[in-house]
Amino acid sequence: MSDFFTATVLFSTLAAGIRLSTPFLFAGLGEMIGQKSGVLNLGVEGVMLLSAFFAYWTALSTGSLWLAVLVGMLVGLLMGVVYGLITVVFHAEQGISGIGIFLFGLGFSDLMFQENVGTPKFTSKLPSVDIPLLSDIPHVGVAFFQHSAMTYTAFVMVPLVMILLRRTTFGTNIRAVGENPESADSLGVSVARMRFSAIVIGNTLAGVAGTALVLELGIFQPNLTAGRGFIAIALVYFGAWRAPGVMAGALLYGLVEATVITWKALGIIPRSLSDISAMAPAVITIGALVILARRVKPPAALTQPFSRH
Amino acid sequence: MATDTDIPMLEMRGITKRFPGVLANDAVDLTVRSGEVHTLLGENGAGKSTLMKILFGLYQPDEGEIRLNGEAIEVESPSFAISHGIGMIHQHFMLVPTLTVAENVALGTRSTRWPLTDLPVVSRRVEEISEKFGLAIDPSIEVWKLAVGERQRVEIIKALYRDARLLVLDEPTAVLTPQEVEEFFGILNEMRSSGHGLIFISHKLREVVAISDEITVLRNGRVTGHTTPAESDRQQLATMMVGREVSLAPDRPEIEPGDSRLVIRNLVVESDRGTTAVDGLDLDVRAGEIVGIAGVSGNGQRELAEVIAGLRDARAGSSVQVNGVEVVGQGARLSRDAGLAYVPEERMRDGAIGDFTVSENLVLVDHGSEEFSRRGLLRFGMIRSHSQELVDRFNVKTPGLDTTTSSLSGGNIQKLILARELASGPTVLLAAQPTRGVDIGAAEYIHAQIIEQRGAGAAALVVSEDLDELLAIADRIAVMFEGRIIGIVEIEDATRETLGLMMAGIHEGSPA
Amino acid sequence: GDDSDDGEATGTTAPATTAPATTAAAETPLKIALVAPSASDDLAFTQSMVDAINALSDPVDLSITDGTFVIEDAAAAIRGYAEAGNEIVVAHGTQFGASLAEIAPDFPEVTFLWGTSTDTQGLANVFAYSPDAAEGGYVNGVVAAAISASGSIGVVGPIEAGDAVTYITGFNNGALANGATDVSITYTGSFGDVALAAEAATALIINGADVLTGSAQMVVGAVGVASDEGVPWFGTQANQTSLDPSLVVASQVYHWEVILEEMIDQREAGVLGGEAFEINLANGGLEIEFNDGFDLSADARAAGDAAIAGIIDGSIDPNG
Amino acid sequence: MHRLVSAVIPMLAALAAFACAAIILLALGANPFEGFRAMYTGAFGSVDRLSATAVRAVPLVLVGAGISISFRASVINIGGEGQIIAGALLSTVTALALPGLPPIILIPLVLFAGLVGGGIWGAVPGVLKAYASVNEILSTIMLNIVAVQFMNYMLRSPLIDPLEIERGTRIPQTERLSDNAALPTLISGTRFNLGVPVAVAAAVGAYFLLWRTPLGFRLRAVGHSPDAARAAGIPVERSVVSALALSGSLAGLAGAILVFGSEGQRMITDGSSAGFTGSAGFNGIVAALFGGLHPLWTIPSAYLFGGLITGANHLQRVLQVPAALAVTLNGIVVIFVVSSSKVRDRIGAILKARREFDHPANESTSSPPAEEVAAT
Ligand SMILES: Nc1ncnc2c1ncn2[C@@H]1O[C@H](COP(=O)(O)OP(=O)(O)OP(=O)(O)O)[C@@H](O)[C@H]1O
Ligand SMILES: Nc1ncnc2c1ncn2[C@@H]1O[C@H](COP(=O)(O)OP(=O)(O)OP(=O)(O)O)[C@@H](O)[C@H]1O
Ligand SMILES: [Mg+2]
Ligand SMILES: [Mg+2]
Repeated sequence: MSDFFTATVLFSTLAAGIRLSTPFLFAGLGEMIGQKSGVLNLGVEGVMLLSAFFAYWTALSTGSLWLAVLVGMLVGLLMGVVYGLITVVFHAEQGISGIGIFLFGLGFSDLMFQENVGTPKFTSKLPSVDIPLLSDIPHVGVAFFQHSAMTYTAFVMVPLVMILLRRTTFGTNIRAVGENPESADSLGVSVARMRFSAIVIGNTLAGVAGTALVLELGIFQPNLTAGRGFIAIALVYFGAWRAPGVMAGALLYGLVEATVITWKALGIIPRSLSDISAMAPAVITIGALVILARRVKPPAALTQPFSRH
Repeated sequence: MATDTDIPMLEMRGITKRFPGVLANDAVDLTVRSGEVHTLLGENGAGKSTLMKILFGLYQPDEGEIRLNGEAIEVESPSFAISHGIGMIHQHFMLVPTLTVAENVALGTRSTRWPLTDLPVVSRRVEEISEKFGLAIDPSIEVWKLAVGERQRVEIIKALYRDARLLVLDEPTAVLTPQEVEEFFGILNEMRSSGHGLIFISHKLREVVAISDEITVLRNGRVTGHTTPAESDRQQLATMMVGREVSLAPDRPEIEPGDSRLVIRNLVVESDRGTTAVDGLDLDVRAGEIVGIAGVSGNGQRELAEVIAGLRDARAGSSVQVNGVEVVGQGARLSRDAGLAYVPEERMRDGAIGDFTVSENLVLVDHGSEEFSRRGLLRFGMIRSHSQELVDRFNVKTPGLDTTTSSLSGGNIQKLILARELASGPTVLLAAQPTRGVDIGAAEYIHAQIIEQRGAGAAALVVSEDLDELLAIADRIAVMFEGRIIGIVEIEDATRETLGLMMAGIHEGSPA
Repeated sequence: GDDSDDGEATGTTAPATTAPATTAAAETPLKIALVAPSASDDLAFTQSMVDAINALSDPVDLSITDGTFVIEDAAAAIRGYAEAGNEIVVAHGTQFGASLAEIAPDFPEVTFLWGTSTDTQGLANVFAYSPDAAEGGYVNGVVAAAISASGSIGVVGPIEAGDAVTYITGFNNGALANGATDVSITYTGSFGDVALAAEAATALIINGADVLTGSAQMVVGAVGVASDEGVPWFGTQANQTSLDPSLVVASQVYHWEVILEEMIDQREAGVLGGEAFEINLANGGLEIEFNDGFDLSADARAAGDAAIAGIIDGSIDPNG
Repeated sequence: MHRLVSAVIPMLAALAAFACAAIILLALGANPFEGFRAMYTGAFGSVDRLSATAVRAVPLVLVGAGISISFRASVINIGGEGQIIAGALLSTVTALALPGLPPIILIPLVLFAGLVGGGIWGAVPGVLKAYASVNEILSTIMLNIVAVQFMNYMLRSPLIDPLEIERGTRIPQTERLSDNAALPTLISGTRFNLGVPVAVAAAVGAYFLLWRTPLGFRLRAVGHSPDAARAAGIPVERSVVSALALSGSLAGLAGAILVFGSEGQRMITDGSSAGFTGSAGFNGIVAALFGGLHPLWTIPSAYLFGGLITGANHLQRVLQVPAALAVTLNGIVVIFVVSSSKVRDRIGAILKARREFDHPANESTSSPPAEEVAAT
């Protein structure tokens, strides 16, 4: 009986961790693609918020989750175009413009919410898609095979991004412009076009991250993301610019968050330590990196605008 | 050779290019025919690279005209140049270190399996090219793992892969070993006979004489003369370049060496890849002598230099003493405080800070000394006058002391580093490839300076792949092979031939 | 009780212009300004005050600065409104008290209302106000225990401080007093992290909770999970029925207007502050609004009513 | 010509930003012109408003000056939020422990405590980067989270005002801190306090440090090329730690000033970092980058940014538009102005290059570009 109980808690914690990882994974992969091309985007949080709001608003007013997802992606894509114009065409400083996008997203999503929705209301949420047979396996089914389509997609993105970056000419070009834009340029690869595309893809994924978050919850609130966009950026460094690494980071952070919240609910973590334990995901992520002691360098041209004489 | 000899492959007419404070090219004319190796000769900063970058579309000329096979073109970008059969091997490699050889080669070309890459197909063509021109390389290896000579090959393959007919080679041999240069010239001959046009830049007159069909000399951005190897020998070429007599063999007064200042015992060092790079090396360098280290690159010279400079740790039991101070694994500060001056091999990376001004780089090592800082503040007056003195003394060509160092020509950056290192009056001088990429005039000066330090009682260890250089300045030459010194030759007994054999690991009576 | 009417949030007035800071004549509307940390339609703390001011019997001219989570900005707004000639400035956030202590003495003609707080910091022109949130918490707890089959009840809080603690303490006492065996209280560590609140609720439900409550803005995440799992929910600070008309059992609602009227009367009588007010079940400032859409058993409802009566007559101490 | 271009482009960008703002204001049913006037009045309209803006700019100046130091050393410090909190906490503890010291001692002491607290919180990612290869972007973001939770814990538990427990209100704030530690107001009737000159002095100090001292020289050397710096004998690891510690200490000083220059004279949390810092840890990055990572330029840059914040808040109050508009406008202005500044720089640089060629700025020693020709 108590064994059963423990297993239930364990696997449901796993499930919660995977749910919490989903936005990190989308946003982290997106940020990674941008960084691979040499562009740092500190605006992820803002893009996530904008997409989350517009996806939510769409779901609220049309009732269609499909449309909501589409709108969320489009908003991300649009912000990618804006960010691409700012950084690639106008050569703006990437650090500031990212923070500008963050502030704009934070404020504008809040503004739109207050003007158009006001009092929070629920929309329908992303339904759980149970994988036939697998979802029936005791415990394991709950943990791994009863998630929303968004969650599965996030994890499927990992090999897809790997293929994109490693096996396609597009991905090779992205890596080249992030590493040595002069060289890519000298071979006729358009640095601007590559970076622009990487930014658009990256921001679209950030948009999907916001969409996944809001549709998993079924409700929007100002600053719904609560810093997740920034954590996603950190996880790119954790993952050493590799898709599986970013996934490992997202899972680690999500699982620790899930474990802490579950242990609080179970009373394993005393209430007096509630805020101290909330540090755990951050501390453990740093600790894991210390232990891994990886010496991976960022893409050599990261944050460096490129222009010819 | 080629058929259309009356229409040159390339004509550049009246090319002018200005940079802030510098007229890099001043109405330059250049004509290159197919099947010819055309050498551009000139001092550091003469404008050779600039002219070539204009040809390749990396810079736009302020004035002038370019004709390719008789047709006027405007080279607006490198891709335009590539699509018109122009290839360029840059002075500083244009490779993406994190990509494989095949990926580097294929970059920017159409893939047969678009959107996927077609690396097997690329690799096959790379192998074909390798075979045809004798450029052995593994296409699947990542470029950062390659030695310099191999990277050079990748650059050539890149150009050939794109069917370049006119190939610019900007100081391709600067980083090659003598053996590699031989092979490389084989490749060039192959290309020449298949009708390619080749523009070759080098500061090594021996090579220029050996390979060129035509020679154009640039000075201060202008063409100052044309010649051929048949008409001019090395000495004459040197004079044309520099505008004065240059002595190719420096004066080296006899000196009786003193005590050992640099003592290396049982040195064992690992390379970055974890292999044993230096394998039980012993060496003494005495006051008043210059010891040359010869060897094919990759035989542990780099690691040896880095350990002495305090930039790399050695295995336990190793000992390196600078003026009696044990420096292994203690960091660069200690080595320097013990009296070492260090001229690193990769000058752009380790020797100077590109974004710093000339005068900042000149006090990079000593900025904290009493002379240049007092009560926690830098003394700009002292720093400026010191810098001005060095710039004058070492003839560093710069628009000013506040000029950003990266905009100086390669040779002038090297002079700047030497100026800084030699000015401190070191007791032990460690110089790796001190004249790589430096023009004859500057090399002459640098050699004279090193010899002067020797005269002042310094112990000098000069690592170089240029045997001519070592033969000119060293008292003894130690040859490194597979991490050991396989033999030390007194200068009187040293010839290119014996050294060459030793560098290949062959040594009479050598137990190896 | 009043329902939340969304959309009608801000912009109820023309720009504040300078006006004499003396007491208003009877027919000109009373100039009131409100500075609050969250949005005025947050279905929680801030909305309760906006609704209350709009429910006043006298005509009012209300200016609002909401969403000022930066304390220094709020301080600037409070000062700005005082300068702009408002007669009453409501500093609707405990965290603003420290700033108020500096500002209020500079504007002796203006009445400042500060909540939630139980004292006026000795300032003559400050009225303090607070809810005895433990009372409603206690009633909610009693009813929650009555409808819980497992006896296990879950609570989702933000950080263990302020109003949330008061409500949750009362809730805990009420639930335990009415036979609950286990009240699990989880503080997520954040006022804003909706996703964490959702996961906290999930964990509580898996741990056996079959009734949930919670306090602060991020609880909508928990309500969402409760809603999915069919677990009844108890709200506080505002009527949360609209979030799930079938599962919200009851909400403790703040009717500040009860004490606001009193404060305005005092001001008109020349007393500009100096007293602390409390809304509670007895003075009608706190009200438990039951949701008719939830099929609440008569027994449970009776237990709730008994608790209300007990608290009002003093026989029950919700904090005890 | 080039002066004209560099003046026109930012103006166009500002116009575009205003146009965007105007559209949003119109959509909210407000008169844009009144809005802009309100913003101006709110930021710079009177001595009082100018002072309020200066006070608001203080943390931006300090964080910005610190960011200039760390970014110059090539260390990306996104941990300003956490460092502000750490400085504030340590200075608060100091004031709680030694409330009786006279102001002349206590004020410098709490400010110093702020420096130390922020410095420690900055040194941690520095050490992690230098000795454990943990990227500082990751660690500073994570340490912000840790700092917020630590602040919440400290203020709701060990440091909480005992009265809050007694009354049962449990507001997470300290007791009122010693008045001896309060930063004196320098212009009576305004908020202009000692924090403003302290911040300006700190920025000037940061400038001196970077460009006039050997330490700054080393930091910049490491920032441009760690390899060359190392080969020159500069201790790279220690420099990285110094850069982050210095950067953090300036942020920590901002934290102390936020506490002891506040109206409330206590430290209080609303559970988030922004509630205490006003996001200065992020906005300071904008101020610094906008000031070209030059500590002195950070001062006007922070002041303008501070004006944007006070102005937008005033706008909200006067026109009764939602507060979120203020944040939105900040974002829009940052985006437009930053885009334009680079365009201006580039055009400016091109024009300058031409001019400099015509009149070389500083000629020197060696051969001027075009000299005598020695033909062969
Ligand atoms: N991007 C640039 N910006 C400013 N000045 C430059 C730039 N590139 C080259 N120069 C200047 O133009 C002149 C010619 O430089 P260039 O690189 O063409 O010389 P070079 O003949 O190739 O010399 P080296 O033999 O040292 O390679 C030098 O004075 C150099 O400082
Ligand atoms: N010229 C230098 N080049 C490189 N590193 C130096 C130099 N001088 C000092 N250092 C290193 O910097 C660190 C601090 O040096 P030092 O104690 O001289 O600094 P300081 O006296 O506090 O400041 P300042 O150098 O400004 O006088 C030491 O670890 C030292 O190794
Ligand atoms: Mg060159
Ligand atoms: Mg010193």
